Amino acid sequence: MHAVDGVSFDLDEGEALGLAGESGCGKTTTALSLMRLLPYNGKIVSGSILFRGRDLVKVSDLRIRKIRWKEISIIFQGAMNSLNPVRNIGQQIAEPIILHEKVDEDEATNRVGELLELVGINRDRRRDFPHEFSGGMRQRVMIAMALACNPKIVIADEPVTALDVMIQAQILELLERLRKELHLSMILISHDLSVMAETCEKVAIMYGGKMMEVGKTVDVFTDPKHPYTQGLVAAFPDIRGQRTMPASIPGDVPSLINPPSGCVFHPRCKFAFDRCTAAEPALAEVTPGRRAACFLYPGVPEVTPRPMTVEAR
Amino acid sequence: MDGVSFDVKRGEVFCLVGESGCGKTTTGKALLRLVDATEGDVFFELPTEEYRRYEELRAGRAPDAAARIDAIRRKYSFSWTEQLAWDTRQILFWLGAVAAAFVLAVGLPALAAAGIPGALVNTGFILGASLLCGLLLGVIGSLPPTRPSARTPTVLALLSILAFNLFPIVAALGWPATLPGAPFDAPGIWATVWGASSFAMLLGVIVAPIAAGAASKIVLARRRETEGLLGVKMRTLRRRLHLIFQDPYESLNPKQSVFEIVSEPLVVNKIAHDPEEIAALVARSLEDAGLRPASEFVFRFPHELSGGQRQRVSIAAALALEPDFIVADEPVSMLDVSIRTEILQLMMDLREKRGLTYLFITHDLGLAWILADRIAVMYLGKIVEQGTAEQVISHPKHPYTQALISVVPSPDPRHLVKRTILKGERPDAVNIPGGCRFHPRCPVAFERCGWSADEVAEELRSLSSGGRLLRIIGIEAQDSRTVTLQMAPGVSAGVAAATLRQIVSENRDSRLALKGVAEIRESGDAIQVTLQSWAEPPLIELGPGNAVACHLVTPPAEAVPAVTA
Amino acid sequence: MGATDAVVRSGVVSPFQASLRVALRRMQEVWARIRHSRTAMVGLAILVFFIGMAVFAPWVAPYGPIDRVADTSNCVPGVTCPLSPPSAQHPLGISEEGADIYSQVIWGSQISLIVGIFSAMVASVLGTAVGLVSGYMGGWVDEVMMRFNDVVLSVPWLVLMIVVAARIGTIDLLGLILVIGLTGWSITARVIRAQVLSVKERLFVERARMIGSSRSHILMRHIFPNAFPLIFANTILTVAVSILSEAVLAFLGLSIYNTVSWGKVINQAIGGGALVIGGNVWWLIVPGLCLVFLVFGFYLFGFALDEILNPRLRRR
Amino acid sequence: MARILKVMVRKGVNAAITIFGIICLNYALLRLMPGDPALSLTPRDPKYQGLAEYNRELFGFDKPPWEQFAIYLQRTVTLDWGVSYRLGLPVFDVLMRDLGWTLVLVGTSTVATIIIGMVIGSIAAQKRGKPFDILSTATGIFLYGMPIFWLGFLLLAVFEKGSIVGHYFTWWPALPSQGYYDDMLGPWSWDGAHLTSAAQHLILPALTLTLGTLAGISLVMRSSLIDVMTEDFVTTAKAKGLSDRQVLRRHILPSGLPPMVTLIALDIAFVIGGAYQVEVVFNYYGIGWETIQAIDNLDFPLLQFIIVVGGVAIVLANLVSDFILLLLDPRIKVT
Repeated sequence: MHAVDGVSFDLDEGEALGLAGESGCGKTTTALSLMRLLPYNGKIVSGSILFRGRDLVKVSDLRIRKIRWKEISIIFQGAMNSLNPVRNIGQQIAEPIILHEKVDEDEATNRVGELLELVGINRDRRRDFPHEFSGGMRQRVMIAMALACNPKIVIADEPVTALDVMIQAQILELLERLRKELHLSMILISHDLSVMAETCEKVAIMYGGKMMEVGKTVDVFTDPKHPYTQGLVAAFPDIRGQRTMPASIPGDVPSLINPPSGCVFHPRCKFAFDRCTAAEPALAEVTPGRRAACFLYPGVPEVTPRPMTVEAR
Repeated sequence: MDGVSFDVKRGEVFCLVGESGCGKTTTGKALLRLVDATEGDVFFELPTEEYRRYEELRAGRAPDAAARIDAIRRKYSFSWTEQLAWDTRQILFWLGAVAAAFVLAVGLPALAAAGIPGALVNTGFILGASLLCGLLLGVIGSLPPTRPSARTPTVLALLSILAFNLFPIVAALGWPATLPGAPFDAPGIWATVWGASSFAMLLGVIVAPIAAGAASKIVLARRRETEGLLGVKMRTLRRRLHLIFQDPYESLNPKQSVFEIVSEPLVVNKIAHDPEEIAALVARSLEDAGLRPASEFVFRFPHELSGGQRQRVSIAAALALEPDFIVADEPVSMLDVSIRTEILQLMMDLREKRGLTYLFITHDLGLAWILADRIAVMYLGKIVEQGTAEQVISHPKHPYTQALISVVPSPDPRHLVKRTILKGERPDAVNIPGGCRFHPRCPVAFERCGWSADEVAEELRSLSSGGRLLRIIGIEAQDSRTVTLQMAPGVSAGVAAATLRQIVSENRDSRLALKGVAEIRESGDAIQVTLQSWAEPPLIELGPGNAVACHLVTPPAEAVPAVTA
Repeated sequence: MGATDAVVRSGVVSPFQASLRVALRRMQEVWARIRHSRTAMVGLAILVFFIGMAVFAPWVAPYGPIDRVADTSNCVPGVTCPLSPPSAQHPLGISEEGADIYSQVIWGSQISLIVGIFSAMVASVLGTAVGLVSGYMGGWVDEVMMRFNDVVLSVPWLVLMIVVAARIGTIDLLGLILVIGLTGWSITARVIRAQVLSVKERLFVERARMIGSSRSHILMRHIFPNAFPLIFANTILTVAVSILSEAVLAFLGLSIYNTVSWGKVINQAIGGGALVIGGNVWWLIVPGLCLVFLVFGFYLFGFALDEILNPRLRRR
Repeated sequence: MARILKVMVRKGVNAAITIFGIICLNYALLRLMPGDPALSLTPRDPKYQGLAEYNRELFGFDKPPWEQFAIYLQRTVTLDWGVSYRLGLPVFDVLMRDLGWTLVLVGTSTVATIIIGMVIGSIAAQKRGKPFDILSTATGIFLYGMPIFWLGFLLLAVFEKGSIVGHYFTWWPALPSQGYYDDMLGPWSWDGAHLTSAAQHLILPALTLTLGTLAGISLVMRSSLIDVMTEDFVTTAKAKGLSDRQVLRRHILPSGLPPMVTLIALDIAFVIGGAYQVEVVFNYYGIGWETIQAIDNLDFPLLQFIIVVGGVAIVLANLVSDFILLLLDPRIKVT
């Protein structure tokens, strides 16, 4: 079973990329494979992840361990489960610092204090355990931890899901501020398109483990090319707009075990035609700076079995 | 949660909006009696004049108000259960009985054994006395003041058993000599008393709650017959009110087929008995919920359905009883965006088709905006603003509503709005701020919002640690309305008070808590800071159905009759 | 995806038919998973072998369980004359009392299985009832039941069983089943209670309450079905434990008069000098191996079933 | 801290209730069965006449049940447990003497079991699905299903002095298997010869008990660690760049071990059951061996308190484990 297939995007320094899609479309799998963290029953079959000219798929285990957190760190969804319940947060934040930078305890403690203050938590709380924090605070702890080694890239996997609207806004604002201040590159993964509209320069839309459309946020949202993106954009109610029921995409998200033939989206696509069931469209440039995988646009080639490539500069 | 009061009119969509933990779901569940409301009423189909009477009775001080309110509640309220009250006199009486029984159980047999020789005092006598006393103790230990279902009586009874039994053990150990003239030796008597009475006590603990429960049931049943709807109420209620849960994955029993899930409400409420009738109703509900053809879905299990289909099953189960009123607790928040609208559309269609009324509970203002006829915004268990969707979303009055609306992200990146991000997190429900409960996070809070001495002292301390109040060494909240500041030695209180006044007036706009300061005056070598008085803002009616609870909003002036000379 | 082709065409089906169909489909699914689990199949094969041995014992065993195949009338006490090593006619030799050990081992499977299965059923029914009620009722009922359960769990039953049996004098099959069953329910009760507590908190139970279901309806239709897989797997594991208990009791001298069980054969083997140099080692080893393999079979099947029916490890 | 204290008090009270329950149950099962307790609890041998009278007096066998119960309770609390028929010694002294040796046996094998079981379990969990895991799990289940007494006899057959194997191979090690230590050394004293001999005599029984109870620990350890391994914070730890061993040591073990404490305590009951069998097989004169002798001789004064002592031991083990758990786990969860 191929959870993710034909995913390809690139990320510039200091840029924020949004990876959007509905449940089960392979967002988290993509994020985990970027750091080679797939669980024991998953593996990267083929493809390349280029990070500063080095292919992360091919480097040794030791090497990738050095890169993890030092260069690329990750904020998981559900901070309660991502923090170890039996160790205090200070220990957990200090852990990567001590590991990667070989500093002593005092120095690490000091750094932990700075990091906690950076995300708006009193530094005296470093001896507290995760269950003593509220959901929003825990997510802040996660962010502090992610920044512990001054990474180049931060992957934020649904960082605000399951948080209240107001806390969501706080966390997103914090991430945005830190990204600007620390000049981070960020991959923001979310099912909520409206979250990306405000934070990301670039978005990639995924569906059924495939990439549907990639482009600048403003372009994608105002002039979506792929029918799926069109449907998705139309499905969000706008509180500042008209009181009309948003549109929906009929049908259900495809199963990954038994995906539809051809284009994964064709069973739900209102423009689908013969070619869509027979062949799978590849991600190709449809207008300058915009790539989409849809046969509606002339010149979109059929897919040849092709690996996942991710490039980060 | 308290002070929530709203009425939902037939055929409308009423939205309850707020952050998690603000009491939305609790409200919804209280409606359906899934949790017990501690106080207050949920009325169903209450005639308007009865409601008016109820309001009057609550406001007024009529001597028989309580009884008359109870009469209304008995008829229309279903959040209210009748309790058999035990008055203080009875409790005192029972407590006295406990003491008497204790003396009887322990003292009498022993005394008898020691003093009276002969045929009267035999094992049977002692055994009987102990059993009786023990039973009494057990019964008493488990009776009200606490209700028979509560846990306390068990603990009480066990404790009394323990206390009661320790004594004979100690006595038997420390006093092994045989009593003179008694037919038994001491350990024998103690053992008899001990064993028999603890057994009886256990029996009492078990018997008493059952008996009390049965008694209250009988009393209730009699009242039900004479006074109205109470008995049949819940059953009709179940038929007419239904809840759709948020999580379509967890709310369906994985071991039940769709048929069982949808037919269950019919079966348990004994609405349909005939298998064919049940099957027809199930098929109809499924088709109404958009699962067509029904025969394809009836034998599937939840795990064979997609999230959207599961939510449809949930809706079908609600429809099977043909309810009038549906409480929908975040029905789409667990669903993917692309299928969300379908479910919403279905719910709206059903409203047309079956004349349903919805109470829609959500944290998503965007959804409330497109669905609701009327919206109520809740904060920490209280409604802060209420009105039509237009009124609340397009012209919010309460600062909390304004902030909430401002942070709803827009799917259009060209619309960039100024967001008001509130500081901090919602306080604990156990620790609700005084005055307006929103004031600690409110960006526009002012003097009368309810600043407490602790908050002001905290703010002064942070000024002091920022080096602004150099000569002050101690800041103490005196009581709820005064803060006392201690001077460093050799500093004149007058000068310090003047500086403080200046600093406070300079920082009022950046540190809102300082707005709570009413007066600063020196008393001896300390400074007393007195605070503004405050009150909790009431829900002020601005227009029909539109109400806000905020001190900044003033009620519309009474139409002043034109005075003609 | 399950087989949706099994769906009926007409719209009207009685609830009884519906639940029957549903139960059948569930069983088919479970059987399919069992067939794909190697552990479960190995366990099942072992079980089938021993159950076959027990059922066909009258035909397979050359002699009866306590038949004397050698003459013991001329034996001098202390000089064990019928004792004989394995031979072609008696593959495992002859015991001190003149019985054919090979036949005894085959007959022994009957007692082990009967005692194991029936006492596990006693323990399971009792444990399930206690676990369900105490988990679902909560409050003081739970408190009292759990304290009692603690007592039962802590008493050294092995000793108590022997003492009780010694006081009664002899023990029959029913007595043995009851003694083992009545002492083995407490762990089951604990396990079921924990499961009930977690099922009770699930949303569908709340939904059922909201619909207006009675407590007994919720217990029987929602909580029991969801706890059943665990109960079933647990029963099978309890069978293994019960078989072991029977063997230990028999070894310590508590066994049913006039029959043989593996534990009893081992007991006789020790008394008959199986461990002495030149003694009949097979007398000790074969019944022991039978025990080990039977219990192994139950454990394998039980653990595999547990993993199939309670997919805790497969959730992610 | 107040909360921990509250939980501890609650657990303590529960343990007290349980012990009281055990004492009651013991009384009920032994005395309330049909037949005269005085007669059936006393051997009808004239040579025990004096002792029987003494014990009858002591426990008030001629009195009504309620009185007997009170007397029994009183004697239990004051540790005045009567006199053993078989040995003619006070029951309490006999039990204390035997308890020491049983504790040596159970203690040694429990420590060994916990250490070895945890190591095997954690290796198997880490190598989930690999040959080591499959092999150790299968062996574990196999050993788990083995009657301990039979295992003991097998080891006896292999290692005993003059054993069957030793009979054919002269180089084969022969381990002593009867008693606490070599009787030739005379009564116990704390010298090298005694200690060495005692250690040698301990090897086979402890080995049997360890093998018999090892699988319980290692299987539970394995599944408990696998449960932890699927938690998100383990992924976080890996994402931090920790090596597998560091992840195991710093994250998986700290959160996987607390639940083990409870399970190990529950296992104590099983170990004690095993100890009875082992002591009988190896003639290791501890409580288990004494029990069987007492049963053979209908030595009821001894038996009834063996049951109480065993039950109390299990309750105390559980209580201690609860306390350890409270101290280990920062999430104080009361269930």
